[in-house]
Formats: sequence, C-alpha cells, structure tokens
Amino acid sequence: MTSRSYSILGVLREALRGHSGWTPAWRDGEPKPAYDIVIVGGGGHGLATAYYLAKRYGVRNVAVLEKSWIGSGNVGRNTTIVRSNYLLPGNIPFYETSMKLWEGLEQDLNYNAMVSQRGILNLYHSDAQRDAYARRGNAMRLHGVDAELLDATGVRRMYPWLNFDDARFPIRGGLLQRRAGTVRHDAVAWGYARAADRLGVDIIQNCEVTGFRIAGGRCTGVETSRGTIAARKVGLACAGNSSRVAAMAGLTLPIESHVLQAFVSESIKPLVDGVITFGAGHFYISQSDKGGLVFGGDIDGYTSYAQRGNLPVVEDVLEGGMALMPRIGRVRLLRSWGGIMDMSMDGSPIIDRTPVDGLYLNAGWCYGGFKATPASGLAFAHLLALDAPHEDARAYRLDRFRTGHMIDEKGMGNQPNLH
Amino acid sequence: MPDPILQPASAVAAWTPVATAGLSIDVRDDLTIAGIAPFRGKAQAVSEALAERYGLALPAACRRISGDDITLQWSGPDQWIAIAGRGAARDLEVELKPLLAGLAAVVDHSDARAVVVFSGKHARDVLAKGLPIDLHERAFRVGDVAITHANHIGVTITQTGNEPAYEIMLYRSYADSFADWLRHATAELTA
Amino acid sequence: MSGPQSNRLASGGGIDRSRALRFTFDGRSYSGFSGDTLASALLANGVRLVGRSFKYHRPRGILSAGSEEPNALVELRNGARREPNTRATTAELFDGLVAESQNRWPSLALDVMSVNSLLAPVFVAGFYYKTFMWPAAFWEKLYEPMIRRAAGLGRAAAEPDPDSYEKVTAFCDVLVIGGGPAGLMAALAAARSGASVILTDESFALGGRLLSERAEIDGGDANAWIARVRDELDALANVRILTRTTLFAAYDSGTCAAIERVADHLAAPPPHMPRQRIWRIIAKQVIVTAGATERPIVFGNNDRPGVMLAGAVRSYINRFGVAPGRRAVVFANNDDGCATVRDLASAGIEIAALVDTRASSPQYISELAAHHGVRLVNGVVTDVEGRLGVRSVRIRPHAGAPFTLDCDLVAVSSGWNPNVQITTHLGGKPRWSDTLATFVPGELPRGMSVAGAAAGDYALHSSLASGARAGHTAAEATGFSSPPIDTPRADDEPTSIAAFWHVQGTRHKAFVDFQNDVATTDIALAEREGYRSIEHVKRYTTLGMATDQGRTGSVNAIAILAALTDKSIPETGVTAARPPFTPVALGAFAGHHRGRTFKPERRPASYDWTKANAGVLVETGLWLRPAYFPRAGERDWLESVSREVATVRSAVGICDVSTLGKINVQGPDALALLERLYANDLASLRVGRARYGVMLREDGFLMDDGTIARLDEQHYFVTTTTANAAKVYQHMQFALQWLWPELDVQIASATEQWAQFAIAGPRARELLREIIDAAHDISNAAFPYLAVGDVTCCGGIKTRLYRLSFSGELAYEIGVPARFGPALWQRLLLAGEPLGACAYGSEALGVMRIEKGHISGPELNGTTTAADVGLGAMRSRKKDYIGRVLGERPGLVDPARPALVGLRPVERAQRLRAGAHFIARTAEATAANDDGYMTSTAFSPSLGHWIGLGLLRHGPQRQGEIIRAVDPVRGEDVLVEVVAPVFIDARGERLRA
Amino acid sequence: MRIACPHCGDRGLDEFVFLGDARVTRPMADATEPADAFHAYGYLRTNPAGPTDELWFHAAGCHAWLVVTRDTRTHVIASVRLARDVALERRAVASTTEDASA
Repeated sequence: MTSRSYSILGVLREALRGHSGWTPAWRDGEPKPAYDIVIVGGGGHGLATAYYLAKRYGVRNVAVLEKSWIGSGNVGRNTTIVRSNYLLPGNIPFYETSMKLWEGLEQDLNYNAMVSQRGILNLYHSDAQRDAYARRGNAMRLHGVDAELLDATGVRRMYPWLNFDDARFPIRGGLLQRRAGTVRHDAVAWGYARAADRLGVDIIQNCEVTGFRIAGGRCTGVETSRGTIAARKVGLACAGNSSRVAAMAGLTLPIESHVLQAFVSESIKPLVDGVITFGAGHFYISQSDKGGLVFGGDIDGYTSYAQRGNLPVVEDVLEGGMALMPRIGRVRLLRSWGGIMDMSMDGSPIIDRTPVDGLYLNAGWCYGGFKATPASGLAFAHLLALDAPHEDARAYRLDRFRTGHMIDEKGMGNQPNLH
Repeated sequence: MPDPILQPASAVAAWTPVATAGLSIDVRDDLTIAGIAPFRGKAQAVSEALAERYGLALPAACRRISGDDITLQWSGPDQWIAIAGRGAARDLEVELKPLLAGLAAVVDHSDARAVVVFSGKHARDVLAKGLPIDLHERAFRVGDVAITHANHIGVTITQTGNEPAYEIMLYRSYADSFADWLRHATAELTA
Repeated sequence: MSGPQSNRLASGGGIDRSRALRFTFDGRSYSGFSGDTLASALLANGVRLVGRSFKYHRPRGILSAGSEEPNALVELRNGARREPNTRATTAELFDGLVAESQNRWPSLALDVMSVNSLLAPVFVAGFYYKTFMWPAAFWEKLYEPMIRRAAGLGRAAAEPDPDSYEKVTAFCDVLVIGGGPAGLMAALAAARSGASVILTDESFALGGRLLSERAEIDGGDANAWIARVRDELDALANVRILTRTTLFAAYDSGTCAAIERVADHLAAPPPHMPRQRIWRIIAKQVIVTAGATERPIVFGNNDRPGVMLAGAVRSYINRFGVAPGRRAVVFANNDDGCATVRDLASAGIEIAALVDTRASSPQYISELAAHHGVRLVNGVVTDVEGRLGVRSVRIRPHAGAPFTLDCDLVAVSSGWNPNVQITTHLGGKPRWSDTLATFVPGELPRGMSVAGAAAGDYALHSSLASGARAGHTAAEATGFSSPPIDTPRADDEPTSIAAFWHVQGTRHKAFVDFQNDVATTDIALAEREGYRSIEHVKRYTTLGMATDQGRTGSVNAIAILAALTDKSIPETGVTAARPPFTPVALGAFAGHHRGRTFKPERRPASYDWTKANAGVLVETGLWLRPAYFPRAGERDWLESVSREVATVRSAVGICDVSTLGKINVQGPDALALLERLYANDLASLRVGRARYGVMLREDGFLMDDGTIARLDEQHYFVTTTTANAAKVYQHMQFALQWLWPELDVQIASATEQWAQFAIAGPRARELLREIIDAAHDISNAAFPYLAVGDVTCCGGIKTRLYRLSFSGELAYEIGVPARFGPALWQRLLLAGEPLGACAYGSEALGVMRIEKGHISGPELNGTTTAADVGLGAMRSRKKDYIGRVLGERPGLVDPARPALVGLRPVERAQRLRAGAHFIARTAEATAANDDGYMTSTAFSPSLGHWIGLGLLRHGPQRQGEIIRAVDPVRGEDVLVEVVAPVFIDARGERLRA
Repeated sequence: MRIACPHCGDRGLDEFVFLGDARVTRPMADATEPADAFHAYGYLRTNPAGPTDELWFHAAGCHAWLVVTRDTRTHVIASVRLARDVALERRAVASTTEDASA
C-alpha cells in the first residue's frame, strides 16, 4: 500500500534526486482492536505466514505482533543456509517446497534477498557415512530432489584446497545438492514484511504479548504491552521462546531452548564458493557476498535463554575448521554470537493445532528454521486459514510423541541437544 | 614351539624420556594397579581391612596416600585404586581380592593405564598447555588428585612431590597421542 | 614529499633509533626503527595513502594509532604466511617486513574500481535489495560473481598455515585488562595485597595512553613511573604480565579469553615457538581498564588520507617521533584540542587553525592558542579538499564568512568512547552519560569492575585513583586485604566537552563508518525507508559491521539516527558488541588440534604389528582398527578380505577385538540392575556362561547390543559395541546413580585393561590349545558354546576366555592384560601358521556378520526397534526395563514398519550397495513406493556373490519376492530376491562344533 | 561456564555432559496410565526461562551424575548436588507421602 515497486530504473531515478522519494518498506502502525488472525512473532516465519495468508488465502485482516524489531530473532542471526537435503519422508517434501519458494522468492516479493544457489556439500569420511548419505541422496532423488554422491576425486575437483593429505579423518567423498545455497537473512524478514504490508497486513513492532484471552477452552485474543487485541485465531511463530509463550496458554511443549553460536570472519576475497559441512567434526562454512566466512558448528548443548554461548564450543568449531581447511588459519574471527533454538524432542518441527481452540502452534525448528521460512509460512497460513494441515506438513503433529511417530533424522531419540 | 613367555610391551611406543634443566618426563611400566570399589556401606570396613594389612586407610576424595609397599588413591565416588611396584610378580588384584572379599569389587587396572611422571620447575608450565585445572600450590598440593582431561584425553593427575613432581595416568590406548602432544608442548623448553 | 624517513622528528619517541629496520610496502623499500608500527614507519616515510575502502574504493590513509583502525588494512607477509586485513597501526615493524595494500587494481594510487565512487549516488544503502532481480537466473551467473569479486578486502593465503598455535589455561584472583595508568595501579594494588594477578595489554609495551602523551607522574616523566611499576610487578611472584596480548572475550563464571601474539613481531616464528597462544583465563575478579577510543567528527570528505584522530596525531609525535603532517588544522568539540595543539607546536608542526565547535572556548584554550600563535576559530570544518589526501579544508565559523585553509593534516576529535565491549559480552547494556557525551559501562556482571578511561575517568589523576581503588576492592573480594595504596601525584587536565557529532551542509559525502563506506546520507535513507531501529539501520547500511565493529563510528551513527527520529540517544540505544573485541586468527582457536592431531588416536594391541606389516587401518570413532591385511599379489581390498573370510571359514583366523567396550558390573544388586538395563531375560544366566543381550533407550528404540557374561554370583562382565562403549557406560551410571540409587552395585570400565582377540574357524580349538596352558580343559564338553572362564596362557598369564562367535564359526575370544597384547597377537599368528591361520580385520568381520545376519552399526542407527531387526522375541514380558513402556507406542509396534531381511542379486554377478532403496518389482521408483533400504552389503566369498541386509516394509512376509534395489545417486537399479537374513549355517551347527 | 562438582570442585564446561530436566521423575512401572506418565516423562518439558534443575554428567571427571540448579537467562549456577543424593531424597519423600496416604 505504501512503497512502490523496486527496480534498477527506480533506483536510478531516485539517484538523480538524492533518494528523497523512497517511502517506508512497511507501515509502522498502531494495532487495531481486532483481527481475523493475529500472528505472535515478527520473525521470518511469522511474517511469511502473514504474507501467504494475505496472498494465497485471501486473509488480509491480519496482524503480526513483534515484541522488539522485526527480524530480531533467529532470522537475523543465522548462518543463511537453505537446502532440502533431508532423509525422511516427513521432511523432504516440506523442505523441497521451501526450496522451490526460495527459487521464486525475489520475483514474488519484489525484494532481492540474494537467494544464491551455490550448492551444499556434506563431506563423508567413512564407508558407513557414505552409505548413510547414499541412502539420503536416494531418498531425495525418489522425491524428485536433486542430489549427487561424489567420491574423493569429485570433492577434490570442487575444492582442491581442502585437507586431503594430512587428515585425521580423510575425506572420502560427499553428498552434493547443487540447488542449495544461501540467502541474505535479514532481507527475508524485510522482504516478507514489505510484501505483506502491501497486501494490508499490519506489522506492529515493540508490541509484546503478555497473555492470552481464553474462554471455555477457546482463545479469543491476546493481551499485549499495547493493549488487548481480539482475534478469531492466534498463531504462535516465536521459535526460541515457544515454551514461554505457550506456557501463558497453559501448554507444556516437547521442546527445550538451546543456544547455538554462529561466527563470521573478516571480509576476504572469494574463497569458499558454496556451503561445505565437515563430516568428522562440528563445522560448516560458507562465504557471504560481502566476503566474510560464515560458519558454525554444534549447539552449546545446555538449555539457555541467554543469547550467547561459551568458549569450549568456539574451540570445538575451529578445531574442525582447521582440520578441514588449514589455509584459513590466518584469517581472523570478526564476530561470534548466539541464538536461542527451539530444540524439539525429535529434531523436527511442529505445525499444528493446540489443545486450545483457536490457538495454533508453529515451533520446534531446532537450528533448521531459516531454510524452512517460506514453507513454514505457507503451511502455517494453510492451517490457520483452512483448519487443515498443509499436505507437505502433515507429519508435524504435536501428538506424534504420544503415538510414537517421531521424525528423527539423526536417530538420537528424545534428547534435544543431540539432534 | 617358541618360548612360552610373552614379553610385556611399554604403554608408549618409541618413548624417549625428557631430561632438561627444570623438566624431566618419563613413563612407568612397572606398576600393578587394582580398583577397589566398596559395596554400599562397606567403605569403613574396607578402610579398616586395608589399615590392618598395610597401615593405610582409604584417603578422602581427591587425595592419595602412600605407605611403604602400597599407595591408595581416590578414583571417583566410592572408588579407589591401589598402586604398587610390580617387582617380581606382584599382582594387587590377586592380593586384595581375598582381603576384601564381600566388602568391595576388586578389579585389575594394571594395564588399563599409561603412567607418565613429570618433575621440575617447568612441569607446571607444560601441563598448563593441556590440563584445564589450577596446579598452582595455592590450589593443588602434594597428595592431591584430580580427574580431568588434557587435549581431549582423560587423565588423572596427582602431585607427588614439591619440586614440583606429578604423576599422570591415562587410558593406555591414548598413550601415543598423549606423548605426541607432549613433544609439541615441551618443544619450547627442549629446543 | 616522501623520502627516507623524511617525516621522522629529530628526536623523541619510544623508538630505538640505533636499530634501523628495512621493510617494503607495495614493493617499494623503506626503513623504520625498532619500536615502530607499520603505520608509524609509513608515516615517517611520508606515505599517507595506505588502502582503499570496501565499497567505493575511496583512497584511505591512517586514521588511528591502535586496534580500532578502520582504514589502514594491509596484507602482511606473503606466501603461506599472508595475513589479510592486518591493521598497519598495530603491526610491529620487523626487519624484512613485507606488506601490500589490498582491494585495489592495478595500483593503490590508480584503482580502477574507484569508478564505484562515481556511482556512489546509485550504490546507496539497500541498493542490492532493490535491483538485480531480473532475470532470476542471472543472479548466480552474472550479478553475484561480479559482486563477490568486487567485495572482500585482502586475500587469504593459498597454502595451509605453516605456523603452530597453542592453548593455555591460567587461573588468578584478579585479572586486569589493559596496562594503562588505571590498569597499572589496579594491578599494583591487587598484587601488593598478595592476590594472584594477571595483567594483559594488547601493545608490546605497558603504559597505554601514557606512551602517547606528555604526562608527568610524581613530578617526573610518566615513562619513568611506568618503568618503576613494571619493575615492581615483575619482581612479584604472584603477578603474570602478558603484553602483546589482547583480552578479547568474557564468558560465563569468570572465564575470559585472550590472544597472545607470541611471534608476530618476528619475520617467522622459530620452529619450537607457536605463532600465537590462546589464554583461557579463569579469574575470580576482573577489572576492565581497557581505556577509551577517540571519535572522529563527521564532515565532508572526512575519510581522506591526512584526516587523523587527534589522539593518534599525539601518538605518532610522542611515541614514535613522527610528524604525521607538515601543516595541521585541529578540529575538536572538547579540551582534547589543547594537548594536540601543544604537542604539534612542540614538534615544530605548523598549526593553521584550531577549530572548536563550541560557541566559545574556555579561557585556557584561547590562552593556549594565543601562546602558540594559533588561529582559534569557533566553528566547524565543513569539507576536506584533495583527491588522494588532504590539501585544504573549508571552514565555516559560527560568525563570519566561510574560508579555506591549506593543510595536509586534520587532527580531529569529538571526544572519547570508553572501551565498554568486554563489559557487555555477558549481556550488560552500556549507559548513556550526558556529561561525557558517550556510553559508559552499565550494569556489570558479577565479579567485574571498571576503572580509568574505560569507566569515563579520562583525567590522569582520577584515572590512577580509580585504578588503585578497583585493584584494592577486587583483591579484598578474593580474600586479600591490605591498606589502600597511595595514588601518585599527577594533574587532572581539563576534559570538558560539548556534544557535537556531524557537520550539516557539507559539499562532499560525510562518512560515519569508514571501512564499510556508510555515509550520513545512508543513515538518512534507511530511516526514510522505515528501518528505524538502530539494529535495522546497522543491518540495512552495514554500519558497524566492518572489521572494527564500529569502534570509531557507532556512537556518531546513533547520534545521527537519534536526531533523524527525534529520539534521545539512550532511547535510540546501542548495538551489541560481540566477541572478539578485536579480530583473532582462526588457527589460534584450534591450537594443536588440526591435521592429523585434530583428535587423539586410540590404538589397539595389534596396531604396531599392523603398521609394520602393511595392514590397512580404518578410523572407528577415535580407534584405528585393522581393516584388512593385504598380501603380495592381491589386486585389491576385496581379494584380501575374501581370502581372510575364506581362511576363517575353512581354517582359522585371528582378529583384534580389543576395541569392544568392556564393563565390570559387581555387587549384590548387579543382576537387578542388568535386568532393568537389558530388554531380555538375564535371571536364568548361570555362572560361567555368557548371553547375548539388547539394550533399549527409554524411548523404546535399540541403543546397543553385546554379551553379558556371569563370572561369579555377583560379578557380571558385559561388552558393548565399539561405537557405543562410552554411551553405554554413561547410561549404566545414570541408571545406577539417578534412576535406582538404592541398588548396591559397582560399575567399572575394563575396556583398556584387556587386549582381546577373536579366534574363529573350524581349527580355532587347535590353535587355542597351543596357547592356553595345559591345565585348562577347553574341550567342547568342558567349554561349550557361550562358556566363559578365567584361565592362563603362555605359561601363567592371566587370561579370560569366552566361547563367543560373531562369525558363526567355532570361535573364541581370548583376553589378556593389555601389556601382553602385542606379544600374544604375534604368538597366535606364529602358532597358527601350521594350521593355515591368518589375521583378519574389521572388513572380514563385517562380511561374516552379514553372512550370519548379525546386526551392527548400520542396523543400530537409533531408529530401529528390536522387532525391526528380528529380535522382538527377546523382549521380556516378565519385567520392567528401560524402554519397555514407550516401546509399546503404536508407531513402534506398527506391523508395517520395515523389518530385517536378507537380499541377494537375481543376477548373481551384480553388486549390491548399502543405501539403495527398495521398490516393488513392478512399481515406479518414486517416494510413494519406497519400501525401505539396504543397510549393509558384502561380497560373500562363501557364496560367491554379493549379499545384503535391509529393512523392508512387511519384510519377513515377503521372502522369495523379487524387488528392485534402486540407487539413483550411483545410477544403479538391481533386481534382488528377498531371503532370510542368514546366509550361512542357518541352524548354527558350526559355532557349537 | 563452570560447574562446581561436589567431588572435584570448580571445573570447566567442557568436562561435563548435559542430559536435561531433573524435575521429571521416571514413573514406576506399575504407574496408572503408564503410557501417559512415560510420555510426559520422556517428552514434555516446562523449559523455564529462569532457575531450573538439570542433570549433568561429569564425563571428563569423576563420573558423578549431578543435579545443577541454574538460571537459563544468566547461566548463573545456584547449587550443584549429587544426583544420587537428590534421588534418594525423592524416594524418601515419596515413601513418606505413600505412608501418609496409606
């Protein structure tokens, strides 16, 4: 409704008049007293949900409530990787739908989020790992997803400078998904916000939900730091804080909050083209268009709501980094930070109704939430609009732990910090 | 038929002792070690039995005491190890089992551990490159025992003398990697 | 203007003029002195243009004299030791130093990419988000590669880092971060009380700002005082001083991390010396005396070489004896201008004007200006002119007409920011101070205090005093009390300031974040487009995201945004500073753990023999296990493995199984504990016998399998898989200590005590007879299948003998004390020769277990139930055990779950591969028809073709069916027959022979 | 982060392994509705932002299981006790309440 289309011509036109003509990417408005649907959480998932509600399901009387600034959660502090190289039938179609949405995202949103499909290479270092990746790659192929299994020679061709010759766990090959890549994370939140705003969605920043209005087992709205807001339906998309928010509605979730650290190096000339994950340690890496090496490893491993980690994990990550790519030894770490993950009990997300009528849950994304943003928004919008699960998200039931239908990619069982 | 006797191997292959000013490091392969794990409520009885036989009671947590012919060392909650020179054919498991029958689980640890001894004024500097605990005398004294790790290898360290001198025990299969790290950690001093 | 150290002052500075050092910059040779930084040496040689900016490739010089430097970044050293983005202002000069400017082509003076600067009106904040969208396919192919090539600063080395790093842990009562006046006093006060003290400083010399100022302490030169303090601290046994060491992060519970540049001041570290060392410092009390960082004022072309922080100007004059220019204009909003004028004058540098932003300057400033004959202007510098460096400045007085002054140096100061970063790493937020016009430390983590300039105490005497107080208090908090120490005499020079951030109405772009080329107009644009949170502005404009994390620019930016949004600065807030305080080499964090020493190795008894005999070792967790033992003439691994299998099946083989987990479980309640840990019945297990057992996780899935041997009424000895040994031990301790603490049991690992070998094959007993001492009867009757007993071998050596078989043959496992392992291994091979024995490795072991349908890692993948792998019948109905209840959930007992089957190729010559998926013969190869997958495959020399195990939907009911094993990632699609998962000796007669 | 092991004293985070919530107790085998009880025990977590009790294993130390009371917002540790002692206390409490109800 406010800002007009972005294009190189628009930019050139503005360049001639000092860019004085640009208008806000989204309105910074006051909440209305009531909405059809209120989304709690102005992160990637919440904003995407609002966008698809308006765009695909015609529900435009929607508000996204953000306690801070939009994109201040994990969409603003992740390592920007998008991929659909999953193993289990409950996951592959969902993440592939997400990949397809990424592939058309910029044209859809008229916002360049720099979706960059430079591929992800998961290295393997043993026959058993090779077979596990073959199983996964085959599962992907059976679902129509691209996957290639490389041997050591194939990996050498892509990255001749990896440590092949002096390795404790020699590289024997890798599973490659060429369509995977990275996306400029903040731009995803901004792009969805702008697009949703243009369809009439209200984006309310600095508006913290402090409680739920529940009468007769039905949720009729939310209490917020800016007053009561009525809603026919309320959707929670506040991963990292799901347990805290759900507790206000009397729900206990199969989720623990854990801290995951991420790292970026000083900006250097192009070195790492795609995404690489080390199979014999906790280390994965890519390089941003700006030149920083963006990398990470395992979660710290203990529950936390403090957005920071501890030193042992930093060392663990870089021991893996130096084991795999000893030429980065003199490149410097610029920044490290921590984000809070909804670690679910089987490592897979939840998109489902809750025992409270009118209250819906989108949670449990572990450290994989960013790549899921478009599909998560689409599936949650579908559920909120039609009260039926999206076909790609059918497995993400809240009661699956009760019935024993867990979606456990790693086989770690009911221990969140191992997923 | 070849000679039936099997030759024992050292815990560390190709080890050359370190002996420089302020630092000496060596490996010990001549110990017999037995684990002593008293059953519930039997610690006192075990302690008395040992006292009567060796004149030593079980030490407190994180402590070690030595007598003429045996050393007793805490090795975890309700667990201790007994250490002695193997000499001709001494075997503490064989020696202690009857003494502590019904009182404690006694198992042979003689071969499970590699034992490395450090001494000299630089010993602490070298160990600080691996062990994440405070070995300064204000925090760690003769007879103190700590179970910790060094460069991803689990170790039990005891201060055995004031020079200072230390003894480190680690699982045998890690011994060569531990020695390899030691060669790096001592390079500055041995160069 | 340049020449051999043409800008070196005749005298003064902390440099050693007797030690000249040669270096090159962009291929040109220069000389400097010991004690120089690369920056001071370049300035001494009249080099002003040092780098190009990130986005517009604008010419950049040297702004600062410290680690906050945003502009003067170079590639230091070359070849494998090339270090991109090295700050010239902190790089110590050494003889033979080689540095190159970065991010320019073909040369620094003539950089083609500086056309970007002409396109600056287009390349504004958010430019990329609005463009490059059409056509979509062009992004990866055209736009992005172009952008990636243009972006980035220096180049990483092309070869592995040749230097070594190490990590050290240190403990202290009081950690003092920063060796300036406050830090020295804090360390002194704490040390004198007896507390153990660690003092870190990022420079190679203690003293902090004192090294750059002409200060007097106790009536003498401050340097003399520094020397006295250092001598005293050096003499104290409870003090450790770490120079060249930057404390870069604070973590929980008093853990801090520092980086010591052990050898960066040398051309290359000597072989025995690490390049850098990470210090993990665990401190009871932490005192932050990290000083302060000066802010520039934002005005037109304020990024031109020659625009320098006033404090840096004084550093180069006083510490390095360098004249950073010939004719200077001083531009300040605070009394800092005084010292600058004084030092410029005494260095004989002409001062064109002192421009004070304040309406009127305090009297002492006008007096000082008059004294030095300096023109005092109350007004602002609006713009700098000059392409590659300052030629002149345009000045706009508050009263009167604008005018221009020629100069080659602008010394600028808008005040100082306390270095609060370390105080915020644990979540603390800085607090705004109106009087100081900056952010000062807010709420501090427990055990942390701040003193000196870091706390906003800029004046020397109060800084010394606050340091002394902090040191004394911290020591007392750790139990060391002593009378407070006296603060030495020193002046409190004036520090009044009138907040002033940026000059309005400039002709040229005015930069806030130099390195990322963020100008005032970018912040305004972000605000206009609704990016109004400071975090949004940061992310939209990349402000503060450069290698200096906005140390010189962020407060100016916040002030500018506050003005645009009509908010106060505190309302606008700050962006969090993240560790590290200054960038740290990645290699340092890894220390010793890279390459082959990434993780330690665990070596089994047969390791040395295997190495010596060209056996092939394979990583199994941390273990290195023999995989197979090639013999001369064998073409490939398959031939060797097949020969080993055939030997076991026909004669006898010896395999090192020392890596299996072994655990003693002893005590009155040992059985009770094991009954709850294992799903199958153990109550009926007799002394002297062993039994196979399966262990479930509480969620009902398989955790591990192994054998349970009963050595005695109350003594059980259990084995685990190699992979799960630690996990199972931890699980047992959990059950004993937390779930059932009332049980009287003792658990002890015995994995490392025993070297253990499998002896398998029809002639196993014959071989064993050669080893086991004659006194022991090992006949089939006396020592049947699953018997266990303690015997002796080779003349009295303790031996534990098991009659177990993983291969399906007549087989034993023999365990001896580990020190005898290597010798017994060779003895077995020797004694086996007449019997045609050979050593076999994990590969042959794997083949034989598949031939027998025994499960292993691929089937124990954490998502299989006992029933899935054909062990459902083992689950006891009579007892409670871990995993029983949750194992009965519908999802775990669904008959449609894929279950274990055997598979063989219809075309016997075809190879099977693990990871292939099962599809009904006539069905499409799609996800909808996915019936399971191949878990394990092997070439069976016994059968002469490949065989496999797999998990197949309704598997057991489908024996005889022919299905597809599709393997798209390897381009294969093989017809396989579903058979029982036992290929050899289904009735198990051999192992009982 | 550092944890004060009751046996070994103050040690670094890297010596310990985190398991999870120590406030959930394994149901008795004969619990009524064991399926519900074990589901709650195995999967449902209050996951508080604030003080909580957690199970940690001193893996690189003395092998004691610990109950650590820690604030998940600040990582500040209020107390560390031996899991065995805590478990035995709970047994005592449970049995006394049973006696009371009997």
